[in-house]
Amino acid sequence: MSLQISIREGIKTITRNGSLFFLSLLVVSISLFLLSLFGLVTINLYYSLRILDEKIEIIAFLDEPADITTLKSNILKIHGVRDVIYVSSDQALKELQRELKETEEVLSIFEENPLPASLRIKLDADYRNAQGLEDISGKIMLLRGVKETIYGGELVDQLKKITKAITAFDIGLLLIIVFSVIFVIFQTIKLTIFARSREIEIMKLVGASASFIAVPFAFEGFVQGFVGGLIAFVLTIITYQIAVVYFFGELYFHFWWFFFGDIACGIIFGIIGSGVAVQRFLK
Amino acid sequence: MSLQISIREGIKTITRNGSLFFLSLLVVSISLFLLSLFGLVTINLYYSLRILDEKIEIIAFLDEPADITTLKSNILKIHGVRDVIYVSSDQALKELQRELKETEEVLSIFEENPLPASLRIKLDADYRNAQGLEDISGKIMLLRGVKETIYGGELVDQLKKITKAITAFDIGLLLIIVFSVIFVIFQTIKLTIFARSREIEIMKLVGASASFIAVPFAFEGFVQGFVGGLIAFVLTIITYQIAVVYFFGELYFHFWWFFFGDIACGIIFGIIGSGVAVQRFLK
Amino acid sequence: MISFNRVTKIYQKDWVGLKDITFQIKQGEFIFVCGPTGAGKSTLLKLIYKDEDPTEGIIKVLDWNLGTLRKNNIPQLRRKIGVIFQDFKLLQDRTLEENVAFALEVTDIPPRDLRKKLMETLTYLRLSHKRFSYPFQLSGGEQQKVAIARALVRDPYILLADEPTGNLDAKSSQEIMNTLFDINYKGTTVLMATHDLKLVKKMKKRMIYLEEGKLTTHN
Amino acid sequence: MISFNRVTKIYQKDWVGLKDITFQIKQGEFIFVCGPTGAGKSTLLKLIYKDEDPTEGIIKVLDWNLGTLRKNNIPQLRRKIGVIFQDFKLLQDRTLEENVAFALEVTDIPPRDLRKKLMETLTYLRLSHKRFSYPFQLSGGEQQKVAIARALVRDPYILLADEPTGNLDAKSSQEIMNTLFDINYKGTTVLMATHDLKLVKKMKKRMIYLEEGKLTTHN
Ligand SMILES: Nc1ncnc2c1ncn2[C@@H]1O[C@H](COP(=O)(O)OP(=O)(O)OP(=O)(O)O)[C@@H](O)[C@H]1O
Ligand SMILES: Nc1ncnc2c1ncn2[C@@H]1O[C@H](COP(=O)(O)OP(=O)(O)OP(=O)(O)O)[C@@H](O)[C@H]1O
Ligand SMILES: [Mg+2]
Ligand SMILES: [Mg+2]
Repeated sequence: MSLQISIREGIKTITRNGSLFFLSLLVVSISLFLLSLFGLVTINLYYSLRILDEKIEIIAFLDEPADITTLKSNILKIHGVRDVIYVSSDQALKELQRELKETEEVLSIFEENPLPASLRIKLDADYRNAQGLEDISGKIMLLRGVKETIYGGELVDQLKKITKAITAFDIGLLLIIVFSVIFVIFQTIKLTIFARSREIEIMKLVGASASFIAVPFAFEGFVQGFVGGLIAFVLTIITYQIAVVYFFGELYFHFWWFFFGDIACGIIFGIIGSGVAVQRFLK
Repeated sequence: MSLQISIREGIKTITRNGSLFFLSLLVVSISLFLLSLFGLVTINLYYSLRILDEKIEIIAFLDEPADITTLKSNILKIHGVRDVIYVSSDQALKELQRELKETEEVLSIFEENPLPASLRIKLDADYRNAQGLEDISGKIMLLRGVKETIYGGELVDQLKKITKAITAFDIGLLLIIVFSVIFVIFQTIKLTIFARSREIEIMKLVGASASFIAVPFAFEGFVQGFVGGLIAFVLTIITYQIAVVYFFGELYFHFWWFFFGDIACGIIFGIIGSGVAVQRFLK
Repeated sequence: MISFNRVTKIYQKDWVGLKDITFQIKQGEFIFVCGPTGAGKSTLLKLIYKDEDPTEGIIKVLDWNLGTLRKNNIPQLRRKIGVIFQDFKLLQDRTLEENVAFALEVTDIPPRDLRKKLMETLTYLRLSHKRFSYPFQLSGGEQQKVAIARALVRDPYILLADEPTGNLDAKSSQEIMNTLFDINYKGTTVLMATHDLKLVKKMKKRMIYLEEGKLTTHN
Repeated sequence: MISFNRVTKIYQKDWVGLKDITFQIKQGEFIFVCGPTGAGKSTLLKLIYKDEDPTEGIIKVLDWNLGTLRKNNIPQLRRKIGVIFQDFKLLQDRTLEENVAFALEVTDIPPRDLRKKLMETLTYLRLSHKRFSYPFQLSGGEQQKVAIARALVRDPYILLADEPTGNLDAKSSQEIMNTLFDINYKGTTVLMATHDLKLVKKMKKRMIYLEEGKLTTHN
């Protein structure tokens, strides 16, 4: 059978059963939208947690006259240290001012800058836990020019635990939603093909081969998935915009990933769904 | 038409189109499950945030010899104060010990209990914000016997903002899921009835009244909703148990609310869904 | 009982189903509706049970003017009419017995009478041995007999038989014809659409002859 | 070309469809399959295009032994056979033209030949004026003609006609019969199931007579 005929047949299959196609198209769209939306939530959760994780650091306050260059390079030699940033006492004050903007006057009461200079020590991911912090902090304390170090300690492990639980739960939910969505899409497509089982029966009797019957349905599944994915994507963007404007101010969103993700999922589910469903009637 | 016939016809409608019924039953179950699951998430989010909100308090450290009874009653007179709890210096130490369990030895280095006695002041919901805290704290500071007060301040407003955003976003998501679920259930039921439109046509020609045709379908919708709700409930419980055991240790869950909620939603969606769908063919 | 007054039925795309048809039928009559393929026989019957509405003209059936009959009352009209559809229109997911019983269930007949009447009809048409078979398990002729049974079981006021013997052998056809005459003798008005002119001539009954939607002979 | 060797078909619940049937049909023959309602005529035809499988016995059609024919090859068998189904089996969501064209599309005929063959057949059976109508917009006889057109359009090796004139008037019936003889004359083997014994006697062709699934006359 030529591709031309299959596509023509596929298009006819859609237009002939317009309302059937439309019904299941909407279900596919909404299902994919839910999936995509939950993907958005998961990604943002993941990013927030990662940012939180990266904020774990050791701050080392310095003695007044300190050889910063040597200190920095010594600290960088410690296993597990990723980066060291010098914050002068002036910078520290400015940062504080920026954070407290509204209460600026409070600071003007100080005659002299009371903040000491400090080093911010970023760690490798493996060391961002209570043990790692303690070890590295201990090593830093031994260096000359370091007055004091502060770090989260126990709290960090607590945070890690919570993070892990939330991530696991989110992935659990995501899995449930993925399965539900695939399931709903498959069942819906099955229903639309079920409604045409009599037609399929007749086609077989007239001598149509399995592929001649299946290809137009697969094409229908393809279009359904494609358009459904597109609709899901548009709905996701709208939701994203609303969420950004009204609630979060900023959210992680990758236009093309979501675009191709939605459409790819739609197409894959659509083709497999109708392929599997039509198979049942071709036996 | 007698109720007996309707029910018998309804049961036959189900058994006759077993696979059709089964397909859409599964879709209904999964959809309701998603809804119910998201309800669970929302309720727990709500409870967590409420607990967080209730933790907002003012702590007033007391001078060594203080007339606690007078102080308490005076504070209680302040507008917006809900409750005042006295924490003696011993209690404070014990609490700290409980919280830091593992690092108990740390405390043993103190020769004397360094913690002062304090009053914990719980506020009415309306005052649990930066302004309220500041006002009330100011009033408390004026009382004799109070050495110092501490409270969240700016941080509380920050927290409030985040809480509001999360709540709003969650409700937004919930709304989307509710609509999606209702939509999917309706469309699926429509599809199953669509597959039987020819039968409905014949029934009309043989002289069946609209209700004679519709009632069995409504009954089918009822059973579908009931069983679907039950399945959704069971799935929710399973998920809840897994979440409790593996992730959270504790979650808010009201057995009967969810039980009746799932089944009620199922029945309502089922009956309305099939009612609306069959109506289309009765015109 | 049934009257057509200048009835015209135009289908989509200006296709003429019936054109300017006028006739009356009295209670208890037996009438053949004849004509070649596509003449409008089925259309005429469909107008009587209000499956189609006329484009023009007035149709009266029993005490109803079909033009003003409210939608809610259509089932009442149809319950008084038994129809043997040309394409049988059996419910595919019901057994033979359930198909026939369905015609009774839509009326408010008490269950006991229902079973009695049902058994009577099935036995009479010799369908009892197949009563638990589904339509797809029946031969063409057997399906046609089920369609006949469903129309007869209600003792209708009017019986519309659209080509009721097309799939039956000579012997069965004769039996069915006898049944129709029998039920007509008991008072039911019968309209039978057929293209078997030989049969019609033999029977010497009143005939409505259609050709391309127009009434040409009417005696 | 077609041979049945001790073929028995038992349906569910021990219902005998066909019992111990043996016969041969040579290429180019014209054969009537007769018998009363429920005798097994349609069953016999269904066995030939492998819609049903025999419970016992061996069926050979063209060069295939149907018992060992692989599932994948069934479409090939069916493309060589034209079937006029007793219940028409038209695709309800396709127009008359599309229904007939479908039978050609499943073969690998080039598009141009397809249109030519299609037009020829529709014109020959006088269906062209209705070619954009859907089955539900056609009269019973017209639908039957579409079923006939679909079977003929492919110039099949074997034509199975199950009651092909049940819904047609005398004139159309005669035309169809002539068409069947015509196509048979051109080399197609034709099996026609009918209960119209008069017709069969007139035609003086070979006949297979079934009664309750058993072959009783076979000349
Ligand atoms: N729903 C419809 N839409 C358009 N045309 C229709 C419709 N129903 C019937 N027709 C056309 O009206 C004409 C009369 O149809 P009708 O079914 O009444 O014929 P008939 O006399 O019953 O023929 P037959 O003997 O073949 O059953 C036919 O040409 C048919 O194609
Ligand atoms: N799928 C089936 N399941 C069970 N019984 C069946 C099935 N198909 C046919 N039968 C039975 O087998 C017998 C023969 O059926 P068949 O359709 O071959 O009869 P026929 O000779 O074509 O009759 P007709 O002239 O009425 O079309 C009938 O009694 C029928 O009820
Ligand atoms: Mg007709
Ligand atoms: Mg048959």
